[in-house]
Amino acid sequence: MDSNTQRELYQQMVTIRTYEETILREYHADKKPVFDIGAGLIPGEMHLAAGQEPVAAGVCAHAIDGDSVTATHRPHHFALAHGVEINAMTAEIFGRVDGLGRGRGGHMHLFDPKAKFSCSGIIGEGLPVAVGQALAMKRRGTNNVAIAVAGEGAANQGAFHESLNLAALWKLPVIFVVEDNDWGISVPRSQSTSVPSNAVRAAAYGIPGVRVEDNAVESVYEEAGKAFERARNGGGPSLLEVSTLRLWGHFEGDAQGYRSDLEGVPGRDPIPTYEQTLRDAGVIDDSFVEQTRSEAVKRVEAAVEFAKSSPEPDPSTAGDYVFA
Amino acid sequence: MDSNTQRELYQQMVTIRTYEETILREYHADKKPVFDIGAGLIPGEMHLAAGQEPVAAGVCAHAIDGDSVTATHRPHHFALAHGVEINAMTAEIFGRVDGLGRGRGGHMHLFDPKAKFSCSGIIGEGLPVAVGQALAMKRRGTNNVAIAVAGEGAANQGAFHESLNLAALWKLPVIFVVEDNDWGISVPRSQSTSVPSNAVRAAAYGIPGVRVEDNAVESVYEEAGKAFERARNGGGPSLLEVSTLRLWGHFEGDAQGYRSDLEGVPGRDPIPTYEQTLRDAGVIDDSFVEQTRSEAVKRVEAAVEFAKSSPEPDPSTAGDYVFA
Amino acid sequence: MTTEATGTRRLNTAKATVEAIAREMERDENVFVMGEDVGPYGGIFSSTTGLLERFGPERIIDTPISETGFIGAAIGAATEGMRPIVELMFVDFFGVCMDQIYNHMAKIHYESGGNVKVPLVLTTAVGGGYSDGAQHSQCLWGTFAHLPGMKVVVPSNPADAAGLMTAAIRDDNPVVFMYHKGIQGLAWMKKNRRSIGPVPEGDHVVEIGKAAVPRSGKDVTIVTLSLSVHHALDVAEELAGEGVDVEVIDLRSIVPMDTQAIIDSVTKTGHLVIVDEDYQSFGLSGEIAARIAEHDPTILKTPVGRVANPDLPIPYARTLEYTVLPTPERIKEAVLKQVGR
Amino acid sequence: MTTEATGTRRLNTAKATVEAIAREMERDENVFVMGEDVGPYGGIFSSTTGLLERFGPERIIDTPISETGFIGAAIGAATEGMRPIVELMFVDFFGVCMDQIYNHMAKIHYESGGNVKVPLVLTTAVGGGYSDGAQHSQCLWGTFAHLPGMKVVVPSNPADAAGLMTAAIRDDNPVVFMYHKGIQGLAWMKKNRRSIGPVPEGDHVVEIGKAAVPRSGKDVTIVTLSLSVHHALDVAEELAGEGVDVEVIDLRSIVPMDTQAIIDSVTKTGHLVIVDEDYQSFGLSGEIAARIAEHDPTILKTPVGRVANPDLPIPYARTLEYTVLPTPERIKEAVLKQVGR
Ligand SMILES: Cc1ncc(C[n+]2csc(CCOP(=O)(O)OP(=O)(O)O)c2C)c(N)n1
Ligand SMILES: Cc1ncc(C[n+]2csc(CCOP(=O)(O)OP(=O)(O)O)c2C)c(N)n1
Ligand SMILES: [Mg+2]
Ligand SMILES: [Mg+2]
Repeated sequence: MDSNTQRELYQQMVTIRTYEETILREYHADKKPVFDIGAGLIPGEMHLAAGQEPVAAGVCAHAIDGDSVTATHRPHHFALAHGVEINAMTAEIFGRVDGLGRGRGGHMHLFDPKAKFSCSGIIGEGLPVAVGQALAMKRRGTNNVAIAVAGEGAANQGAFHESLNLAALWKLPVIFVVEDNDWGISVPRSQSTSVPSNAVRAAAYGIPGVRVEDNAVESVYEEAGKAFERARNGGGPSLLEVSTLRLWGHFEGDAQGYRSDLEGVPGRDPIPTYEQTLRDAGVIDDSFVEQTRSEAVKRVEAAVEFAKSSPEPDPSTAGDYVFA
Repeated sequence: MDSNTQRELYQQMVTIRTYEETILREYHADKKPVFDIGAGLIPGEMHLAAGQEPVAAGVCAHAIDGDSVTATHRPHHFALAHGVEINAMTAEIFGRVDGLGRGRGGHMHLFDPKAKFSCSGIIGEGLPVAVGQALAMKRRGTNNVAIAVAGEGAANQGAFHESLNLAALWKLPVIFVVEDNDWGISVPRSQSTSVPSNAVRAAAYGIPGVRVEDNAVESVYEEAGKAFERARNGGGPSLLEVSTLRLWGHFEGDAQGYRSDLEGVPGRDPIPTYEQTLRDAGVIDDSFVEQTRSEAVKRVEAAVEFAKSSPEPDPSTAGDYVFA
Repeated sequence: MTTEATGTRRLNTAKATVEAIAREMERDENVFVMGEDVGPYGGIFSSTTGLLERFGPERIIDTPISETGFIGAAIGAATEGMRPIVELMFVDFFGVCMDQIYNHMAKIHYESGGNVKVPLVLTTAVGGGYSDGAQHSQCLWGTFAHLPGMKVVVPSNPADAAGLMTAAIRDDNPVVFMYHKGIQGLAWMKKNRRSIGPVPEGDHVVEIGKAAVPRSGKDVTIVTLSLSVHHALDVAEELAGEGVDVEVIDLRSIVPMDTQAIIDSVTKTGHLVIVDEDYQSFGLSGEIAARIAEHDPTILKTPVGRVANPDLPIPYARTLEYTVLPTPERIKEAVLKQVGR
Repeated sequence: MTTEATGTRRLNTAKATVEAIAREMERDENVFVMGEDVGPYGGIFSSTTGLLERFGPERIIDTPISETGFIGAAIGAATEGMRPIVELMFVDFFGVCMDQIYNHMAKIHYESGGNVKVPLVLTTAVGGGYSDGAQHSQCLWGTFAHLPGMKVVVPSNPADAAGLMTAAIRDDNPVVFMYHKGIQGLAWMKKNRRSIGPVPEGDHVVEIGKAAVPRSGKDVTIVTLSLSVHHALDVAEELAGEGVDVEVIDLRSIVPMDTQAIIDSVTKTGHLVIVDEDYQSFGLSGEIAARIAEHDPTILKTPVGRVANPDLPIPYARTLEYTVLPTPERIKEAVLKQVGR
């Protein structure tokens, strides 16, 4: 892999991590000493994607203009990797008028039509929407691709089955990405999924299925690349599962008492590992790392500033945008 | 296979066919000269199973007391093969007070708790119910089995996926039977299903999957036998697809203008074929065939008589049985 | 606004609807049709007859039995600028795909702060009366109308079906188009005589949200929709001979609902009977009564009459089913009760 | 009938409900619990805390995210004589599994002519107020109540939650048990002060279908349920100081609904305000108004007041969400309007 791409993948992951750490800080800032989910500048549920950066970075690195991403309740990493406008995204998370949804959506409902990004809080139900986007792309003769993201828990929803069958049947340019972080809230994969790898489920639709075992951004990049090439060339959908890591709780406030593997989690963080690899290979050095981090911080803090300075929506406008 | 079993399988198929032919006659009897779906002694939709007898006969031959069947909108063959009381079943189809559901259910909603038979008019949605029955059977330490029937069209519903995953995960005694008659109303399998055999879909759940290609009752019997043995011995669920034949329209009144294979259909009728095989093997002869047919006719006509002589439900009782 | 073209022909509701779809498909290549048996079969209730032959399998797409999958796909295509017409064969099947309908189709526009549009028509067949049992005979418009973000139209005759379909396709919002099997004019089902009627030639749009008053009267108001409009009109004709002058309001659209038309009529007559083939409680009939009670309960000279399904699953046997349906007999009785007979 | 045991302790709603479940699980080995995160997590809203430790994984079953699959499985187990309690984590997710709920759970008994019973409790969390957005904040009880064949209970306090849960488990019918997150008494969510309250010791059953009157008054009737009961009581206390005597009816159960209690109260006060956190149109508030209009509209001295979600998806931003919620401010305004202030 060329070192430019490596550096970009690294930068993307650092940006995402910086974003999630910053949202973490802002989310909890005014929920002390007693945690109240509805209080503070960022209220509501908060699902952060720290540890899952390799998936978003590795997949979205292949996206071109006009490709779409349909993400889940845990959407920030894919949003950033897919080029969603960071200020408007952050303002939406803060519930402000300059947000992507003018404060109506919130963190699970980010819609950026320019970047072609959307997400949904209902498990598995983003996938059919991606199939339809791909249908439109194909009908219009573009070589665009729809990226559909799901957790490993979502792979047991009916919508998963229906979407893969439809995309395979109609040979649509969809890449189904399963983020296997081992957990669906508190339920481990072994208690939800009858097979050890969702890649085998691709056989049920006659499409290629691959599982990346190491949560390494370069492995994801490589396997995703094949899927993109296939999709752009009329070869139809692919299923790509990545064994990844939920570094933090399911949502903020989750004490993770149920989690048996908790002790080993920090040591599995994919970013230090990748950083070390690139350092060892001489692709990056101290100053690059420093600059990457400080640029990320600058960008993210600016977005937070933007969000905080945007007004809260006027209550009298609550009824706007129900109908077009 | 011992000849007693062969004769029983044959008898079962003849009974079913006789039943379907008789319902066909009664259904259309008073819908002439102009077909009106809501008119006559048997109103409403009517999905008959002629041609699919090998599936019901071959599977249910293994059932013991306490095994359950959850069937589809096309339920008569499985109902009869599973020992549903024929008089009450027929009275239900005629909408009479002595029917299984006191006239409330109709042909798609036959419930016989004694025989442990139920069905549903919603595609794929009978499967989860069968999973729950198996859960109860297992919990209670019986060696009973739940038989869950679906058409090949139903195998593309989300409920199919969720049910197979649950049954596999919990190692439940369920046999999933897919009746592949090539059609979901007017949509051919090739336009609904991304793989040529649903048996391959078993791999998505780590369970055994088999496809019987010849619509032959003995092949079904044999493959079903393995699945029953596995289920009774704690081996968990199996998926059994049978390539079968929709001898008539999807429902009565269906002109089948869409059906490309129509000409070849009568020649593929599985009953004459099996009859010939058994004659050739000396297992049955003219008199056995004659007797089988006349007994079937007697039994079915008696059921129709019973149904016709049962009163129509009193309108003032419409509100009964909403709540227990 | 409601445009009325000049010439008319007599068509049945199915043909009138298909004609409207075809006209819009000619106008706009983004319009396409997707659903079960919409291709060679032409729709189980003739809702797409002939379209495949005219527009080909790229635009008239038969789907697997995967309602969540293909309705979701229609939503995705709509967000990409297509204008899908997607069919849920019977409304009774909504439970396998309702999440796409009410959490996605109906909410994306709002959640996106108006930045994403979902121009989509969800067509679905409703209604009973031919012994199709508890899972194939429901109306359920109350269920759809309760959930915000989608328009809900329910035509009662060929001209309105065509005009509302045209309006629905051109609307930038999701519109649920519910057609009663009993007014399609199918050869194989008992037909209401008004399932064939005059349909304007050319561009014909019925504004979504405007009720019609197919019969004016001064004594009692019947508010109703879909097939029941015809029962109401039959009863009104009959009662005219008995000296009771009935006004019939055909809602045509329930989201938005023409509340003013109802209030105006009841203010005039002082008597309200609501006829609704859906379940009685927590639905349309309740909402109509509530809008009067909210406006001014004193315009009611007698208690409101409701003729609806009495909150039970629809039974199969004909004797039972016709007890729960809003039959002309039940409607007549309710109207007579209003005038003290 | 409602039995009142003697001793009481103060518990929050979650603990009171769990205690009732545990007591029934001790009594009847057919009772078991199934759902997402009901095991080690103890329910996202503490609806099953401690049950796994007590009853083990055979009876407290964590499921995959397959609501159609496991709710259907609960139905199948119920038809086999088990008595499952099955949890749909948020009511907002009903769309992925509604077919099992309303076409199967609710109809099997009727379709079987009474020969098959489905004794099942479907528990589900409802309500907003903490910025969980359009897909995680709904109440939707109107949607469930519209569809016949299932009872629907909606407790507002710990004692009723325990008593209704016990009644639901013992009921031979499917019962939907809807608990508001805001009354569970969760440590991590803004609590209503009445989310902790006295709960009778021992066998405590609240009859399904009987409303409570937590506050009598002669001037204005508020009919409400769930969390809004507490807002209504707060407003009533405040208005007592201003000379308006408010009666509060806590429905507790909406199928069946205690229509008589509503009529009796409104007959006395002449003024009705309905407070409903669900969407306004085509739901509970409409049904209540209709039952008055059907009984005798002249008992209303002023038009009915409705304080409900104004038919829009629930917005995320706090300023917007608290505009659509039935807040004490909105309730107070509606009550004052009834008495001409
Ligand atoms: C249909 C549906 N069921 C349940 C939930 C509640 N829920 C939210 S996230 C989640 C776990 C999802 O697990 P997974 O798909 O593995 O994604 P992850 O959270 O691990 O990223 C659940 C059960 C939901 N949002 N939608
Ligand atoms: C959820 C749902 N969608 C659609 C239908 C309408 N429908 C009834 S039978 C049928 C075809 C079923 O095909 P298959 O499963 O192959 O069974 P077959 O009729 O061939 O026995 C369809 C689409 C339904 N009953 N339920
Ligand atoms: Mg996960
Ligand atoms: Mg078939």
